[in-house]
Amino acid sequence: MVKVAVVGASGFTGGELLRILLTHRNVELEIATSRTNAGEYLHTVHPNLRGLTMLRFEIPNIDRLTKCDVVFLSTPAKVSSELTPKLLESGIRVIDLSPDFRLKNPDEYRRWYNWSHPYPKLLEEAVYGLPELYRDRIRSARLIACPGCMATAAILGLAPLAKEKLIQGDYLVVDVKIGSSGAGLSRSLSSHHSERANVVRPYAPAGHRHVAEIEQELGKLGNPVKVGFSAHAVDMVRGILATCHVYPTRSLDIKDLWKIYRGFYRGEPFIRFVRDRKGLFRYPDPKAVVGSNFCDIGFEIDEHTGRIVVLSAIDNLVKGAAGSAVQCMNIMFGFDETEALRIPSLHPV
Amino acid sequence: MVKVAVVGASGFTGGELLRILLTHRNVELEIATSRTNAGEYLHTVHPNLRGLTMLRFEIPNIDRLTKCDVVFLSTPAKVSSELTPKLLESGIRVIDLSPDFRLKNPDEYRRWYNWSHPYPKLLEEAVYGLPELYRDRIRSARLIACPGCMATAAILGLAPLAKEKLIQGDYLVVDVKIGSSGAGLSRSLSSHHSERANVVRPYAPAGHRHVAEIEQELGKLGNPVKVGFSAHAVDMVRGILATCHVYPTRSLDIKDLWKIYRGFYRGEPFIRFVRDRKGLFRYPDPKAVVGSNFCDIGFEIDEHTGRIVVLSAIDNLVKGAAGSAVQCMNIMFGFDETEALRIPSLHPV
Amino acid sequence: MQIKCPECDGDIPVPEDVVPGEIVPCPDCGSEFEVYLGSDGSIELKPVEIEGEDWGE
Repeated sequence: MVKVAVVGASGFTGGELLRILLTHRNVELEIATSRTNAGEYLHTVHPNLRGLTMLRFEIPNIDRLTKCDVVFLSTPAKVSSELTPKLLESGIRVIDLSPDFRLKNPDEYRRWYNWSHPYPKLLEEAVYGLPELYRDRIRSARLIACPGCMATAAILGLAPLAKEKLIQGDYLVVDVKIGSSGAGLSRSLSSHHSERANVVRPYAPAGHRHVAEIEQELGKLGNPVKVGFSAHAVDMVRGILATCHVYPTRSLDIKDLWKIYRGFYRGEPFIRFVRDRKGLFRYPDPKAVVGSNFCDIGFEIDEHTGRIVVLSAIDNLVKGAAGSAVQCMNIMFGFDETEALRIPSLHPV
Repeated sequence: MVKVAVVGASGFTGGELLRILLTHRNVELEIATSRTNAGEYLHTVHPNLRGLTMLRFEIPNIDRLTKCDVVFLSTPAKVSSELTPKLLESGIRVIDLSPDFRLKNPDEYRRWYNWSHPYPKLLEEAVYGLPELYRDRIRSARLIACPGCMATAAILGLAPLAKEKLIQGDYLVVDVKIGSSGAGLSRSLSSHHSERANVVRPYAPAGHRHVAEIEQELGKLGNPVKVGFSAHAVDMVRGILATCHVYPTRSLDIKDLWKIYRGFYRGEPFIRFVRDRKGLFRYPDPKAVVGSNFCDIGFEIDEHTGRIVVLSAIDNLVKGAAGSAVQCMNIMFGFDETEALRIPSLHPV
Repeated sequence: MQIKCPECDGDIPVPEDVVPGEIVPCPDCGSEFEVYLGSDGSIELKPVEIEGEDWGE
C-alpha cells in the first residue's frame, strides 16, 4: 500500500484530501499535519470524518514525512517552496496544492506574487497538475504543481478553443462567480456571515493572480491570449462558475463546437458536457457538481454578436483542488485514475 | 392630492409601488387591482403593508381607473398595450412598467418579443422612463415606458462611456447576476427553493430581450453597440449586479473615468459612485442597495488588457422598477423628485 | 475649505484649523492624505499608502 501524508490538513482543502484519501483502496493515510491542531483527532476539525479514522493531527516533521511515498502540500503561498526541495532530495514524490511551482517563468512570480522564487530550476521540473492536459508527464513526475481553482475552471473551459486557435487573444473575458470556501479559513470582516451572505461582491474586478496560469496554459495550446479576468464572491459555500466570453477568429456553428469539445476531451472521466434542451440544469451550475470531481462544461453561440459563451462549473475544493490532486496521484502510482473519485455530487444541496 | 391607481398590484413590483406610494405625501392611493386577490386587504398579499392601509384589491375597471390622475401598469407583456390607449383617451397619464412601449422600432418587437405591436404610433410618443437620461421629456409625457431591470443597471453603468464614444461597439460584454425576485411570482421547478438556493444558474447565456433596450439607449448617446449579454440567477432575493467589460476606443486613466462619470451624473440624487480604498464594500454590491432607489456605479481599469470594468448595482424591484416609476411620477407632477424615495437600504440584509 | 483629491479629483472637506501631519480621507475614493504646508504656506496633501485587503483565494 502506498503511504500518504497531508501537510496542512486542517484547512478546507486539507479536509477534502483526507475525505477522499480515507476511501482510497490503494493508499494508507499515515500522517495529517497541523500546527494549530496538533494532538487533536481529525474529526475535531472535520466533523464529516468522525467515525472514519482515529488518526490525530501532528506537527510537520521532515523525518516522519520522508518515510511516506507521497506528500500532499496543502499550504499557503511561500511555504511549500521551503519544504519541497528537502522532500524531493529524500526521494519521495510531492503534490503541491499551493501556487509555489505553478508558473514556469520566475519573472511572472515577481509580477503576480511580488516574490522572487527561491528555486527557479525546480519550476522547469514541476508538472502542472491538470490530468486532462498533462496525463503522460504526470505519470513520471516527482513534483506536481496543482492549478488554482479558478484557473482550473477557466482552462478546462477554454482549452479546446485555444487548441483550435479560435480565441481572439485581445478580447477574451473570464467572469468568475465563486463561493466562500474559495477564501479558505482566513477569517475577516468580509467572511463574517452577516456581511458575507446575500452578496455579489466584486473582489477582483480587474485581474487576479490566476490570470498568469490561465495565460500560460492557453498560450501553450494555441496563440497567446490576454485574459480580462473579473472575480465575484457570491452566496454559495462551494463552487465556481466561470463564464468565458470568446470572440472567435472564425465563425462556426454549434455542431462544430460539439465536435471540438468531444474531440479534445474524448475519454476523460471527469469532464461532462451540459447543454441540454430538457430538465432544470440545462447549463453548467456549481450546484450540480458540489462534492464531486466533475467539471461541467457548456457553450452557446450568440448569433447577435458572434460571441461564443463557454460555461465551466466545478467544486473549487474538489476538481479545483483536492480531487485533481488525488487524480494526479492515481496517475503517478498507476492506480485506476478514478479510484476514490467516483463520488456523485449531492442533489439537492 | 394626485389620485393614483396601481394595476397588477399583487406582484412583487406592484407591492413595491404600494410600499412607496403609501408613504408619498403628495398622492392618494385610490385603487390597487388584482384579479386573483380581488376583495382581499393589501396586507393579505403584502405582509409589510399590514397596519399601513385598509385598502382592498379590486378587479380592474376602466371607468374607475379613469377617475384617477395617473395609473401605474405593473402588468405582464402584451396586457398594458390593450389598456393604455383607452386610458390615454380619457386624458389620464400612464406609467407602464411592462415592456410594451419601451422600444421605438416595431420591428424590434417582432425580433425580440416575437410580437407585432398593435399600436406602433404610440411607440413614438412613449418616453423611456429613465430620469437620468430623459428628465425633461418625462415632465410633459402622457405615457412613460419604464425600463427593464437589467437594462436599467447596464444603461446607467455604461451611459457616460457611450456618450464619450469610448466603447468599441463589437466587443461589449455585459455579464449580469440577478436575484430570484427578478422572475416575479411565476412559480416553476426553477423557483422551487431547494432547487433555487445555492445556484449560479446561467439562464440567458447568449442574449436576452433587454439587449434591445440597452442597444437602443446606448446607440442614441454614442456610436452603435452590439451587447454580448449573459444573465445568471444567483442566490439572492433582490438585487442585480451588472459587470460590464468595455474595450475602450482610446486609452485613459482612472482620473479621466472619475471626471466622465461625475460630469455625466452631476446632481443626480440616486446615482452613487463606489470605488473606495476603505471599508468592506469597495465596489458596488446589491447588498448595499437592497430596498433603496440607489444605483451604485464603480469602475476599474485593467492595465493588463486595457479593459475598463464597470460595475452597476441596483435593487431590481426599486431602481429597476417601482422606484424609477415613482421618480418619473414625481417629475411629471412637479413634486420633489426624491419624495418617498429617500429610503436608506437595509444593512446588513 | 475644499481641496481637490489628487487621486480622483473629488472635493475633500478639510477643517479650517487643520494641523500639518493630520490625515484626511477623501469621501469619494477613500484615499488618505497627510496634510503638510507647501512652500508658499498653502495646504497640500501627500498620499498615505493603504495596505490592500487580501481577499483570500
